[in-house]
Amino acid sequence: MKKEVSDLLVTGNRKLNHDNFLIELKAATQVAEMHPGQFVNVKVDNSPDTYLRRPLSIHDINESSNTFSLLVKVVGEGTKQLSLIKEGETLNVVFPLGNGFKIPAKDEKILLVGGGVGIAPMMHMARESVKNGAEVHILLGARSKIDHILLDEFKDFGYVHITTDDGTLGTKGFVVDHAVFSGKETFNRIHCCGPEPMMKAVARMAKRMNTECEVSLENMMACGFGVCLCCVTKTTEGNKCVCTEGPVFNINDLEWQI
Amino acid sequence: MKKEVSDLLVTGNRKLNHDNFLIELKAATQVAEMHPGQFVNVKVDNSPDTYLRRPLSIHDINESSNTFSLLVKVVGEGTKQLSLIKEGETLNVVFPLGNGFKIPAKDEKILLVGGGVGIAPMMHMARESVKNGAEVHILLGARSKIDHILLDEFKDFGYVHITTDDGTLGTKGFVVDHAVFSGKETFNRIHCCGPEPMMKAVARMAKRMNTECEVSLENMMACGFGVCLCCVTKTTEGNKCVCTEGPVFNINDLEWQI
Amino acid sequence: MANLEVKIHDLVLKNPVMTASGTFGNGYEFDDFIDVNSLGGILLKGTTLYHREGNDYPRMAETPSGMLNAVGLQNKGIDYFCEHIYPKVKEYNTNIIVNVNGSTIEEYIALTERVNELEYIAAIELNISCPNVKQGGMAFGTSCPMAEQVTKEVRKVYDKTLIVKLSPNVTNIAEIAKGVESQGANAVSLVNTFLGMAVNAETRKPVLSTITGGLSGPAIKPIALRMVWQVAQAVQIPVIGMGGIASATDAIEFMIAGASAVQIGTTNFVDPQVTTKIVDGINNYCERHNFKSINQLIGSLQL
Amino acid sequence: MANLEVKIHDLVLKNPVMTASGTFGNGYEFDDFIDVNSLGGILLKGTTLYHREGNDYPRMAETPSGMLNAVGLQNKGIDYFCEHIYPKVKEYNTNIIVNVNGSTIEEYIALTERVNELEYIAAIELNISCPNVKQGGMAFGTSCPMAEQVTKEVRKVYDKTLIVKLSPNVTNIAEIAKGVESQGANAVSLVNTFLGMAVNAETRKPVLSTITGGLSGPAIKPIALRMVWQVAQAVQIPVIGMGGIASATDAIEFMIAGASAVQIGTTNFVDPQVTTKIVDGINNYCERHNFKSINQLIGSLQL
Ligand SMILES: Cc1cc2nc3c(=O)[nH]c(=O)nc-3n(C[C@H](O)[C@H](O)[C@H](O)COP(=O)(O)OP(=O)(O)OC[C@H]3O[C@@H](n4cnc5c(N)ncnc54)[C@H](O)[C@@H]3O)c2cc1C
Ligand SMILES: Cc1cc2nc3c(=O)[nH]c(=O)nc-3n(C[C@H](O)[C@H](O)[C@H](O)COP(=O)(O)OP(=O)(O)OC[C@H]3O[C@@H](n4cnc5c(N)ncnc54)[C@H](O)[C@@H]3O)c2cc1C
Ligand SMILES: Cc1cc2nc3c(=O)[nH]c(=O)nc-3n(C[C@H](O)[C@H](O)[C@H](O)COP(=O)(O)O)c2cc1C
Ligand SMILES: Cc1cc2nc3c(=O)[nH]c(=O)nc-3n(C[C@H](O)[C@H](O)[C@H](O)COP(=O)(O)O)c2cc1C
Ligand code: FES
Ligand code: FES
Repeated sequence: MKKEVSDLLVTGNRKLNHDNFLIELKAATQVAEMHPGQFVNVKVDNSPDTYLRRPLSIHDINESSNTFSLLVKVVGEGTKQLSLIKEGETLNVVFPLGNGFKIPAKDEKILLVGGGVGIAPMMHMARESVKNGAEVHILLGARSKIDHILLDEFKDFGYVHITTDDGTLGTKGFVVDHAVFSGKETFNRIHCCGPEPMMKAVARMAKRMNTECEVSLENMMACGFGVCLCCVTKTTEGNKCVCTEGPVFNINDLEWQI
Repeated sequence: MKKEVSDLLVTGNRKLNHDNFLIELKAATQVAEMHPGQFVNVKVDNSPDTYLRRPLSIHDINESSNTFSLLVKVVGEGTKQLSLIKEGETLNVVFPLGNGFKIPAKDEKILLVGGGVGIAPMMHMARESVKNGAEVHILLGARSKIDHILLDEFKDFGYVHITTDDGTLGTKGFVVDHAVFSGKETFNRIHCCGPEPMMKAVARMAKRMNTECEVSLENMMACGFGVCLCCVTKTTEGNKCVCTEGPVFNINDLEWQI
Repeated sequence: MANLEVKIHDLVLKNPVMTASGTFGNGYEFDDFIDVNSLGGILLKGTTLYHREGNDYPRMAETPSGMLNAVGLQNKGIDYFCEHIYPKVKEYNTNIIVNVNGSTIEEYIALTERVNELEYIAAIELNISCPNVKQGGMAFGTSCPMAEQVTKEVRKVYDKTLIVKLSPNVTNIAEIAKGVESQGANAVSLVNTFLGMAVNAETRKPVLSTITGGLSGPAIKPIALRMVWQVAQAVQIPVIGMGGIASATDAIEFMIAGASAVQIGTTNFVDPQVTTKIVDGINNYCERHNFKSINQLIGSLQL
Repeated sequence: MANLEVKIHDLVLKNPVMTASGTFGNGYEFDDFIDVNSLGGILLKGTTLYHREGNDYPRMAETPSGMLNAVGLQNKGIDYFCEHIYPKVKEYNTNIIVNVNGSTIEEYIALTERVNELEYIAAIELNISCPNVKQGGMAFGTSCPMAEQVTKEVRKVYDKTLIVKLSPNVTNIAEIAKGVESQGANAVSLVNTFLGMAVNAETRKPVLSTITGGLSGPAIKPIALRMVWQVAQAVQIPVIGMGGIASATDAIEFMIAGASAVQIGTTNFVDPQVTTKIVDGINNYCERHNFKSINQLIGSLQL
């Protein structure tokens, strides 16, 4: 799909909980061509403190309305301003960016692991995987019950497993403490997005289980399309750009100490 | 009146014509203490291009609601963002600033001359002058009919005279072409605010008519309260700050070539 | 309340927050907005031996996250200062520091001698870095031998705390800092403004009457922070950091990089209450990070 | 359509808008966004003799109206360039310029000799101002004798247009510009990034893996504009201006100050289409001001 920079119409902005917002955008190009795990780079108007664009995963697509959505967690000035955007306004977006996850073949069984706002790309991934005939398990981790969002939506696509750090919902502990990693279940592939320590823990599990594993990195970006070389991560083939050669990497290609 | 910096509630924002907006603010302190010709310095949020505050004259005060208003003409990024502010939002304002006009004594006859958005401070001035028992003539100049605003409001306070550059309303020409300067009428004082060439022309007329004349300058300002020394104008006593020793000056004190 | 007291040679600051010369008037312009006594110290506006009218208007241009100024040291001279300003500012219960300017070494000396007599002026800041005057000014601050010479001569006639204010418009600011240290400076403050320029594309004229002016504000913060870090590593005397500080976080960054105190300049124009907010913010930070004393913060950068 | 053609020595630019090295990849990364051929020229990313991995992550920090980078010249070296990049970029119908980097004079020479063989590379930009490498880089650009020496040696082995890219981290940039002019530079381009720094106040660690990095973006525009003006007055050769250009108005300001052409850097990240917008904006300006040729604009500052 050709990259573009466009002013997209905001067709919705829904507050999901205290700090998560779901922004829906109308695309001019076919959203069906977007690949799960890809991201967009958003210009934040109205924010003197935000000079560069802000990268956000494509959360989900809607082919019938030709819209796609972003799941935004407010962490600083840029995401705060974004959370205030209203239906009818426009957002200047560079998209689609990055490579995306490997889509499972028919009858494959995969595990999607999302921690915090790392659940963002997993809705799109779950949708496409199910469409392809795969069996999808979705493991969502968060700090506490109130931080869990979109559970019902995820349930449409597969088996949803839950952890909370404080035990207020699902299994108490981190995602790797969940029974899906007990060894009883086997998966063709694990796809993971979340804070780096979490992804490393999941990667360790995957290695132990001898399961292929992809992680989606969130390195700081200046451009988002491969020209500034700021977003690199060390791989077995040297530094690679997370924005173009990622954000999704097979853990075997990363120089992670796991 | 003590200067303050406060977040003031916007109680109204009315679009007057294509590029003029009337913003009403609720004050915590008594607006009655504001002096006609004083100004405020407004922080423009939501504008990456606007780093410094924007000085705006106090247009009018309303003692019963303890509100005051600003007349904003959109000329650049800052005033554009200001024009978008909505009732219920807040504006961070440093006020009141500057000296203000000399208020006429009872039965004095004065002429207020406003060109373009220079009409801004004249409503407050007209109100206070009338309150003091003076006879007020108000001469308003603009490019064209559509640029004339608030005429009815001004009529409440005195005789309103009008010029337009293109003759679409009132006398055709500049303000100095108006009959009030023909010599038939005499005034105790002329108070003028507008573009510098206009104020100089009016000052020339005032000299010729041997009439005291005050002008309100709009020098570029960084602070607005006398500490940066950026806003100076040459006076008979050397450089003076427009923000604290003005914006209103008697033309005899300025080193103007008129 | 954490202990925010810092020392700059003989000066004891109740907290590390000072104001930058030329951006805080004589202090009392801020009385309506803040309690000036709650600050660590205030730097009065640049003073010269004789009355100066400064440069012609326009003296200011707004720039992305900053501004250019070309004030050119407008002030009424030291006689007026002693008679009209000093009696007022000496009543403040904080450190009052005079920013000393000259076109020649003789002027610097003569002015310093006058200020030396003023009991309640705890220190001088020797400004060898003003970019907006035709003679002297930045010329002293951009040449290491000249910076050393003016420091040496002024040191001879001044008993109290001598702070030298450095220009950022140099290849090697640490070298100049070491130079003035070797000649008896008790502290260095940096940075003064960067020489910049603005052009009006429509009229094709310079925006400032002086063509070039001094750039200040958040835009310069990353460069100023780097220079403070370099200088703090190069000298033994305290470093006073400034350049674009707009928040407590900014101030803390300068202190982590090695500044013993900070000065707030241009942000005073945007928020006249920023200085006291920064004092509060630094205190909160210290409490949150369990610092008993702010001195633990100074130069705490972890490499 | 006004005549926007400008000349930089032997180079004919269809318009004065070029891209800054390191911010435009190899051009084809922008094919989806703009017609690269509509630009006056493109500066390819900094190239070295051998493959370089660049610095460790993190390499970037956002700053007020700008950013710091510490990429450190990551590139696959000249062999890879000749084999994989050159065949693609030579198909563009615009000037393709290689940004040449070395740690030693010998490396600069060896690399230049290689680039000299490439028929469709119309010019080189000698980067003596990279602040993000341990050896060479900015060291050449902040010392007048070294800047002269590297220019002199490279000149001997290069026949085509030689542009020398200057560092702004100096006391007197005009002096260095004159120095490289005297050694045969056909043009100078300025400015490279300003050495800056960012600190994370919470962790008390530097944000960049290299502690310091290069500041770019609108924040630096006023300083860059001043330097371009100073250099344009000091040298006879064309000056290519850059530093924070984000709009046609910015570009026009640089040309009024004396730049014959401009480069757009960091703004490409924020708006990948900014370069073609600037070409349009310059054209509109020329038409609005009745300029038959853009050359009337160059150095037209009215004092
Ligand atoms: C490929 C990619 C996909 C992403 N997808 C999403 C998503 O779908 N939803 C979502 O809410 N967030 C996502 N992020 C993270 C998001 O980009 C940052 O949260 C955002 O840029 C912060 O901007 P801010 O102005 O609010 O915060 P700032 O004020 O800039 O920073 C606040 C805090 O966030 C951290 N931060 C800033 N930028 C990043 C970054 N790029 N990555 C990680 N941390 C950062 C800072 O270090 C700081 O601690 C993604 C990031 C990447 C690189
Ligand atoms: C004491 C005082 C009182 C004022 N009262 C009013 C008022 O009541 N209503 C009103 O609409 N405007 C008033 N102004 C002018 C107003 O401050 C400017 O129009 C405003 O700052 C422009 O901001 P901007 O960001 O929209 O424009 P910018 O993008 O900053 O500039 C757009 C254009 O406006 C010019 N401009 C910018 N600042 C000033 C300034 N301070 N004075 C004159 N021109 C300027 C610029 O040169 C440029 O050509 C007053 C100015 C002063 C000094
Ligand atoms: C309007 C203005 C006037 C200044 N006058 C002086 C001065 O008289 N003496 C001096 O040493 N520095 C002067 N400065 C420089 C500041 O003290 C300070 O070094 C600089 O602005 C950087 O800090 P900032 O970015 O916080 O403003 C002035 C700065 C401004 C903006
Ligand atoms: C991420 C990044 C990488 C850069 N790489 C190079 C480089 O390889 N060679 C070079 O000469 N300049 C390099 N520069 C400097 C730019 O070419 C330019 O001189 C500088 O960014 C100022 O222009 P700007 O403010 O428009 O970005 C780089 C700048 C950035 C931001
Ligand atoms: S963010 Fe610029 S190369 Fe990846
Ligand atoms: S605007 Fe600062 S002194 Fe007047």
